[in-house]
Amino acid sequence: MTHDYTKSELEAAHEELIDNDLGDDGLRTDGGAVGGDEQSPPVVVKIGGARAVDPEGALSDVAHLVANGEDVVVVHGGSTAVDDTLEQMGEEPEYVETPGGVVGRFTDEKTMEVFEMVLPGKLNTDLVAALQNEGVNAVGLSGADGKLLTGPRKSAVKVLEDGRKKIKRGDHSGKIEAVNDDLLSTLLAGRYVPVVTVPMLAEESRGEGTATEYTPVNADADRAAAAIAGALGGELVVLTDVAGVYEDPDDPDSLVESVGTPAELDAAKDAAEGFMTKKVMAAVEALDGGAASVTVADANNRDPITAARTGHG
Amino acid sequence: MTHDYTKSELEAAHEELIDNDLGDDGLRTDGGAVGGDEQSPPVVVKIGGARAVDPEGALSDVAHLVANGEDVVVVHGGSTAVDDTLEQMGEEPEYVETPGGVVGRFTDEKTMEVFEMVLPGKLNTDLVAALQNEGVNAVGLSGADGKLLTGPRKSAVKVLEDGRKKIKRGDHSGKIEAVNDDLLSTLLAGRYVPVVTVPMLAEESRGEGTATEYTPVNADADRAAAAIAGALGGELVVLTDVAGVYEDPDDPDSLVESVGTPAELDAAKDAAEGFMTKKVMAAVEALDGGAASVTVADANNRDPITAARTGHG
Amino acid sequence: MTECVQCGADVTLHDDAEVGEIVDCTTCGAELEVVERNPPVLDRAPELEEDWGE
Amino acid sequence: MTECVQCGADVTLHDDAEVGEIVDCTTCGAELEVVERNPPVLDRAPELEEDWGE
Ligand SMILES: [Zn+2]
Ligand SMILES: [Zn+2]
Repeated sequence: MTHDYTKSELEAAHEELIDNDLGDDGLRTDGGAVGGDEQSPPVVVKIGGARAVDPEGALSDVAHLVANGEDVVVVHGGSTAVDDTLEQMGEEPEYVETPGGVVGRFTDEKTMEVFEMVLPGKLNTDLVAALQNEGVNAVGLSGADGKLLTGPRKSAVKVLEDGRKKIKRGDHSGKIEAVNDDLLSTLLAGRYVPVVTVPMLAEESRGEGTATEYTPVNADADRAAAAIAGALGGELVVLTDVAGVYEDPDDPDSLVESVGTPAELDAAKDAAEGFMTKKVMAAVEALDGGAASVTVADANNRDPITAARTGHG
Repeated sequence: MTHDYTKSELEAAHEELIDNDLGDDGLRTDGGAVGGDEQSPPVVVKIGGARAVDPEGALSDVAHLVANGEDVVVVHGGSTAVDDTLEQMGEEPEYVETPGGVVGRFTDEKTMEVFEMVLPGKLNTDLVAALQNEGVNAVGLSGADGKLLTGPRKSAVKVLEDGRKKIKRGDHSGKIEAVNDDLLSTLLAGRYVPVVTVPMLAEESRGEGTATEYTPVNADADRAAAAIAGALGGELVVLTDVAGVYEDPDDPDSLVESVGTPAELDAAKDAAEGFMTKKVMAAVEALDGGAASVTVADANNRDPITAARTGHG
Repeated sequence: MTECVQCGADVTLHDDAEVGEIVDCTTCGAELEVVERNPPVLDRAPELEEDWGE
Repeated sequence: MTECVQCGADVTLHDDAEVGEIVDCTTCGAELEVVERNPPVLDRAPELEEDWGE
């Protein structure tokens, strides 16, 4: 399920996103028909992290889909909530930059504990309850349950620190390479709606002739949604928290309303690129892996999922 | 599923426990044959909270049961871990005493957040991973998932404070009255091992003509195990952390090796009664609700579950 | 000074009675809850089981 | 002063090189990791994808 993205592939997809004016349309890419049975493919909905429990439009839209007899799987992240909780516990979230300029979280052991507390713990439980309140028979899962999401551990990362390239070891992170679609199908067949989050279960071998050991580690939730859509041959709908393009994705006031100078244009493109690159990568992975289609849409729309699927995003 | 315990019922059960020298035998009570099908009833194993992830004997014993083709459901608590995390976050765990002298946790809103972080979050995820490492295809669930454990909210409690009886409101607590056994059967039929913990989903009505609202709240994990065993007609095996009787259940050095004076005897009986009363109540509830049998046994035994079931506890 | 909601008998609240406190009616034995202090308002105390969570 | 593990050419470590730091061999371009400083020991730096978690 790996895919090497050339820079031109990413730039081409990125241009399409910007041209499509994300606020109104979604990026819609059809991967062609999957499977041949009469049932429509499941809908895999990726909800943003920070607002995982609040996106009321999205939650009632999930209820509509389910009421219409569709199979739905919800996937959520929650990076911001992890940072908040780390700070409440007197810990500093740790972020590092790759030599390529990509900024990401370094997940040490303490951070991994908090990660488990926040994602499968608080956010997933509250999201399941919120969906139950919408009449959706939600069942929460993490990648550990039934070995739902597995792959190799990635404990070393290449970082740029004080201008020097270094190897930083001890990252509790991994790459999703397999999905236990049987668990999802079992629950869907039982009329349940799986609500999935990370961590994943990383496989590490302790040496020749020893058994594989499984460890819960951090993995990207967008990639998890892509992997699940691929495994189920589903329609992936990615709801983004951003109504447009933010200069700083964590600052709602930095929404770039219009672009005047070339410098502003570059800054907007960089921000969009950093933010959307991961989503574009996830979209490509999903299609590569077998997803029926991928749509990226605005979480703030009324009925955002339905709108995205019918092209009225 | 409610049962009124008379003081003499509790005392009789308590005496039996003490006489049986819990360290060697288990309290074994057979409720009679349940069901009439050829399959043996599922085994519901309740693991103590603080050591939920560490009871290696118990985990490999679960693996033995599963390898022998038995259906197993694991249930766990984790009160001590909740206290530890509250303290890490600069919060004081709150305990109150009823007029009857029973001490219990008062779960305010902040405590409930931490509860969700610790039980379905950290402990459940780590226990699922530990079981996966024993070759057990564990799937973690809380009472919220698929509305697995539901019942009324109990937001008011009667407490003794400075010698006065008072009503304290705002408790995020509830009483388990129903179990979604379909979810458990669905997973068991798919060859998965459900690993269940609290919270439960409390049902509250907001008034005439309004829909029920579901809220995750604290519930006792022993009672959860009892309810599940009742609903499945299973054999309940409760593994306790205590090898004998502790004067102070949280102090491993206070193990009462022998009893010399009448005062020591009273203290030991009080400790045993306080600690075991909840377990005895849970045991009676389980049988009342339809469990095939209840065994309470020492978690420190090698193969504690197998030993308990064959009477070699 | 106020009335028991159950039997109507007089119930005296001591000076340091707190809101939420439970007083027993000395006439009929009913458990009453102090809803307000000044003026004193009593109500039937809820029947509560001694159930605890984790 | 030490050797590149890939091509054998001399590689000079600057004074403030840290353990875990990556240096590029100026002769063959291989990425080498500083395993130890005194005496300097280099190894092939691992090939790593830029994958991040949540
Ligand atoms: Zn009265
Ligand atoms: Zn070289």
